[in-house]
Amino acid sequence: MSKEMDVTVTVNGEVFQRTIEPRLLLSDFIRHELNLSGTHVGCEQGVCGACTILFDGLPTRSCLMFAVQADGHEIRTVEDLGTMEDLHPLQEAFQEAHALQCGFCTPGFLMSILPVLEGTTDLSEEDVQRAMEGNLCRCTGYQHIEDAVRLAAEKMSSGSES
Amino acid sequence: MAKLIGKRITRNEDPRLLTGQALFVDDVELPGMLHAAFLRSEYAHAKLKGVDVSAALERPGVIAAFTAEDMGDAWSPGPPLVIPPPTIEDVEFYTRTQVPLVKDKIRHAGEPLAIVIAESRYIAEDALDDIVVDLEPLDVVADIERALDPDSPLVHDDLESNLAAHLVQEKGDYAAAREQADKVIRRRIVIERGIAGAMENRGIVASWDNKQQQLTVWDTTQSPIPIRNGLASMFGLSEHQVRVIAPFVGGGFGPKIMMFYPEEVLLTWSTLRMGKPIKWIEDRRENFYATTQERGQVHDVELALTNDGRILGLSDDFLHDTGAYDPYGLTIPLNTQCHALGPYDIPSYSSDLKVIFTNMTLTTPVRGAGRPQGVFVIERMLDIAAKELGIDRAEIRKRNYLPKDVFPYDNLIIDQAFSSFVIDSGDYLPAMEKALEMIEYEKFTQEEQPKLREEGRRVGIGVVSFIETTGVGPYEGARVTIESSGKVSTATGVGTQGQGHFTVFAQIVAEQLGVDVRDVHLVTGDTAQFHWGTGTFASRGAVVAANAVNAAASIVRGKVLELASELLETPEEELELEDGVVRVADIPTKSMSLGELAQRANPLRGAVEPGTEPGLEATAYFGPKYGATAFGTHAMIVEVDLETMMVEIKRYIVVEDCGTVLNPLIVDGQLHGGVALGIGNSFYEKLVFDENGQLLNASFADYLIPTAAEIPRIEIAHQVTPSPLNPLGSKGVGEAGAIPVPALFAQAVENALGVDGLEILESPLSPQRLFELLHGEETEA
Amino acid sequence: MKIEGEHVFNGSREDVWAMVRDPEVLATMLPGTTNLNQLSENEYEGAINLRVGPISGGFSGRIVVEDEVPPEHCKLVAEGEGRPGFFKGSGTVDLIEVDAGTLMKYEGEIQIGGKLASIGQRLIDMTSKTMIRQGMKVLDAALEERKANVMD
Amino acid sequence: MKPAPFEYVVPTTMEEALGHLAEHGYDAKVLAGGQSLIPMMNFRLAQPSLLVDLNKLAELSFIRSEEDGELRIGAMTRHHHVEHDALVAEHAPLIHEAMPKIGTPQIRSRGTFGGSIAHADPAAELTTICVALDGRFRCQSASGERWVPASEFFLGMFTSALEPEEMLVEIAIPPLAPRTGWALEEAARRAHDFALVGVGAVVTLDEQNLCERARLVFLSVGDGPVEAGKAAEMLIGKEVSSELIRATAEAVTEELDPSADIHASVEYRLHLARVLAKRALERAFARASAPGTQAA
Repeated sequence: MSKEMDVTVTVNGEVFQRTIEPRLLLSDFIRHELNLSGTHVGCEQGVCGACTILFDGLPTRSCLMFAVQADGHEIRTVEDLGTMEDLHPLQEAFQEAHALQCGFCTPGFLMSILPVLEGTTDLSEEDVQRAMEGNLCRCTGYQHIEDAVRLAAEKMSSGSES
Repeated sequence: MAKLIGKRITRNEDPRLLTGQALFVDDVELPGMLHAAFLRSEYAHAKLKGVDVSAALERPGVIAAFTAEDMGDAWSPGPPLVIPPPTIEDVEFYTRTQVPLVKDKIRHAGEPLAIVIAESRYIAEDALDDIVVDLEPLDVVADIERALDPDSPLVHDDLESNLAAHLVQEKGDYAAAREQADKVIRRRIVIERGIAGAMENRGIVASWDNKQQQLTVWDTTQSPIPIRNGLASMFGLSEHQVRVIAPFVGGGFGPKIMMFYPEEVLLTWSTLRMGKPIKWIEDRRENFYATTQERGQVHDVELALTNDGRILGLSDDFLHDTGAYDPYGLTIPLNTQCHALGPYDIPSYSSDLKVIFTNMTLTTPVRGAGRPQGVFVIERMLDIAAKELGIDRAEIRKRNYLPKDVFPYDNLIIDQAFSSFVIDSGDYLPAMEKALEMIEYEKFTQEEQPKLREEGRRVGIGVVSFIETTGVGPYEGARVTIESSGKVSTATGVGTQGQGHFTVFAQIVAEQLGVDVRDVHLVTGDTAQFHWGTGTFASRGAVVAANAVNAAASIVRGKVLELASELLETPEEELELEDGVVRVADIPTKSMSLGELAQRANPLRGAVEPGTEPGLEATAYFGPKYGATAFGTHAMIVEVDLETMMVEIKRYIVVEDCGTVLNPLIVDGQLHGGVALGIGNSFYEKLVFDENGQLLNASFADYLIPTAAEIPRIEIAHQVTPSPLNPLGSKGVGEAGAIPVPALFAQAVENALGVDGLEILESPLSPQRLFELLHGEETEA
Repeated sequence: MKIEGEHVFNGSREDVWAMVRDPEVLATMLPGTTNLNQLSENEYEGAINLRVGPISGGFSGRIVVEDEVPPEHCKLVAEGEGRPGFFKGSGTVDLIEVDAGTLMKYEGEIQIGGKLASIGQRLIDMTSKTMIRQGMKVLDAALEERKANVMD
Repeated sequence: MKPAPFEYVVPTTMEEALGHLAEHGYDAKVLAGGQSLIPMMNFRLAQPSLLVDLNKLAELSFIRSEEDGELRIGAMTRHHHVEHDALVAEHAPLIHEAMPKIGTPQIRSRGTFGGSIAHADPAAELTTICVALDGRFRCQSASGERWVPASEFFLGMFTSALEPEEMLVEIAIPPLAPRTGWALEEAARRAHDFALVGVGAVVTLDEQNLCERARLVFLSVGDGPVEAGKAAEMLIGKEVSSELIRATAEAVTEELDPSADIHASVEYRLHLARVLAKRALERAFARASAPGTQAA
């Protein structure tokens, strides 16, 4: 076993300190060290997108980073969005458009789409596709997810105007 | 009654899933939990001479490592078949079931040879590299067409051949039909293997609590109650000592129902032996060779017709690849046999099925479960017949549909449930007409296609019909309870993998009891909550379990009305249930809430009178006489880039008839997902095995699950022909989307290519295959 | 996987043959080869730590030289296994005298199994191309050295 | 699928980083974006004993242009930044056009420009484009530095001219000549899969509208970027016509040496190479002859 290292990471606004092996994947760190199990793991080779988080604001595969690399950085996970009682507009849109079935891939989709919508809510058809291109879903056939992205764009643009 | 059934109601389960608060198996964390990893064979066929785990045990952090030898008497093949073979006469069936750890002979790549249990998964995987395996590779059975050759190696040495089963089904006199026919068309059709590809891999946490003498197993199974029953009997425990929980499961699609996966046995055996909770989470590479797969058939088909395109008979002799073992009996190929008949009036049928053992991963149902193959066979043959007889593709189908007045229609062969394959209801012609109208078939074929072709663009259209047997028995049950808060809890045993049970079942209960859908709380997949049932498969949740829920809710409704009538001193007919209260229809102020009634039904003082039960609760079961058969027509327009061989789907139409639609939002979602998987099966997803039984694309980088960019918008229309077999009139829809797509895609692409003599008789296609079909076979990849 | 190709050596057929049949040269042809032992006149066993970019893995295996017709033809049969997978294959090598020196024609087939085969398909063929090209470079250099030594 | 153990260092100065490489050579592996390396480590196909993480070397992340218009990109500049950088769009429009084709947005968030080049994957777009654009790479070691032209950098599958103790630190892309057109054409199974075949074309017209310069560089048809120089030569000094483009495209296969894999046979790849070469040349020449095509 290699030498353990200290890391300090800000996750969803909270500072966490842990001592870990360098080989610990960021996805495992988030799920099993920080118990933020909303981030899911589907392939551990960077294809399926279920483990997508925001790393310094950009959607990133947490299975393709080591947790030690997060030292001093900021992470946002699905737990940073709304609560069950008070969903984020993007989550609301997912529910209203029936954009999830088993829900396993969903946190990855949310965290991939969120920064796009936070950048602009004026999305072309191509932008909608682009926002989803790094995520696999086996249940929905994607159509309702596309609908949800458009619906969320509407919600978030009217929300920002008010 | 407030009408909730049939409404587009958003889902109860979504807030938990959307906020990361839903429990999946890998989210289970227990104090002192250990982690397992499996050493799996890389060879597909080998004599196993020894497995030495001693070095692994030396590694710091490794707690245990076990081989088949270590299991002693607990090692046995089996246990019993998931689905036994049919009990009819003249079926040959050789039962060979999977083993927990290989003892003497490896029969497919991915079979587990040893389990390592360590403080972390990382260390457990390190230790796999320490294990020394002594084996002698054997020649491999990887081609079902050569597996029955006399000189083929044997998957099971104690059998005379690699034949796992043989069954001939006949209806009418095919030989006579062939004699009479104006036209007999004969083709060979090949359908390759694919995976289910649920986003969540399998996973198990097993925990034996010695003080409570209680075993708890969290399992990604689609079938928790049979797993509970099986584990209890296997390990000599009372069923009450075993609790199996299938929490939120990240997609099932078939392979998550198996009795048993080796890992389910091993994790349980290990926790019983060690007294520590143990977690195993399958990784994606394991999922590619240790989780079951499907499709994999070769058909020699003959269709006998009159000159005006009427089918006189169908003959289909086919081979079905079951992989190294056959625990799932004949479910898949029986579905294929039935669905090859389609919605058509086929007076004579002969089907000779041979199931073949190979040195490849087991096949068990994957969304569609043999049906896509049957549909591919009949639909492709009809396309060829149409071409050869000069009849329009849609027209030849219309000429052969069973008329709407023949139902129930007995096809005179057995189905997957071993009962006669009877179609309960159907009305096929309007579904076809609707699909043609939506896709503008006339306009496309008469105007657009010729015009685009002149411009050099290869566009094509396809239209196929299909049936889908759904909602098979034996039964499911449900318990509905009004709690003293006025909220309603509902428990079933089926397990859920995204089908929206939390919402659809709640709609049924809410409609019966006049409560808000959000106030119905469903518990599913926990054997501590409901004791009886089979599982979620064969598109049966919305049929079998839903009707059980409906039956239980209806009894509770009766109880509510009876008690309220007494307390409100009003006849039952004058009462209505709405907004969580029972009130007198004419005097809305005279009412009682359901919560109050629930409390009154379960008094702390006062005895339960003889013949009565406390509480507002009922348990009911539903078992259909036979399965309900859904149907529909799909249509598609594609464009093929003749230079690159890439195919774009321009339009996709679904006309679906699944009887009563319980929740259109959810049904549409099921159809979208099914079609997407079907598109994968048609053009992107193919498991490539080499002649040594090695899977050559065991990762998401090489096995191509479609992304949003590959899936078109899907336009859906519903037609409703209720099933007479259940009070809700529902039919299943979980697999419908996937079933007709490969046949449809092949037809549309063939039409787009428009090359004389070029027939597509295989699935899936690929750009490479299209290139070969157009430029000659010698260029095979 | 099929392997097929040719290479022209700047040297006589006898020199090329002697070089190809020299275990020490063979060992340098595949960097990472360790413990190459000659078991009999025509049989070798050894271990190799293959390295292709970030990918590395230890294999141990055997090579048997068959149908030897010095200095023009031989057949090589090889098999081995390691953590990344296992391989089995055979191929022929022909040396033909040409104006520029000696033409080596090689063709063979290798079957690869295990992890490398199941997740690294994309890499295998192209990697073999790179390895063969690098190997030929090594042989070219070895041949030059051999010629220089002979002249000394 | 968990990586094997390794030692990990995260230098904060170049000197420190190069010191690690000098000391450990082959046993050390540089960790840039990790988007190719970490999957291989998760599969345990790669098991480096030491990872030298470059992600804290801020000086390796930059995009700037020299006075002569040459574009300079730091090796640790993330794809995401290159994709959205105005300077890149202006000075190296071919790179700008290629960026969205590299992996997925999540991969581009983390993957780096230099990492992609140093990895030398024959299916990568950037390696091919750098050859087509006559790029140069600055390679640094503890003992010094050197510039290697892109055309000499790629030696095979995952194999480059970088020595074990060397590190790629900077990429230079020369400015485009006036009347230069470019195109990248790919055929891939799914939108963002590795291309079955791809080709980058860069062409320049002279004042008489004759082709002055033409580069055609392919990906996925050999064990590195493959240039069809002889075919491109057919265009030089000629007036470009669709017949000439077709003839050139037909000729490219002479210079290619593709492999077969489960997705495409050799024949299909050669066929695609011809098709894509034609499309790329058509687009590139259309751009070169469009009024106002003046490279910066």
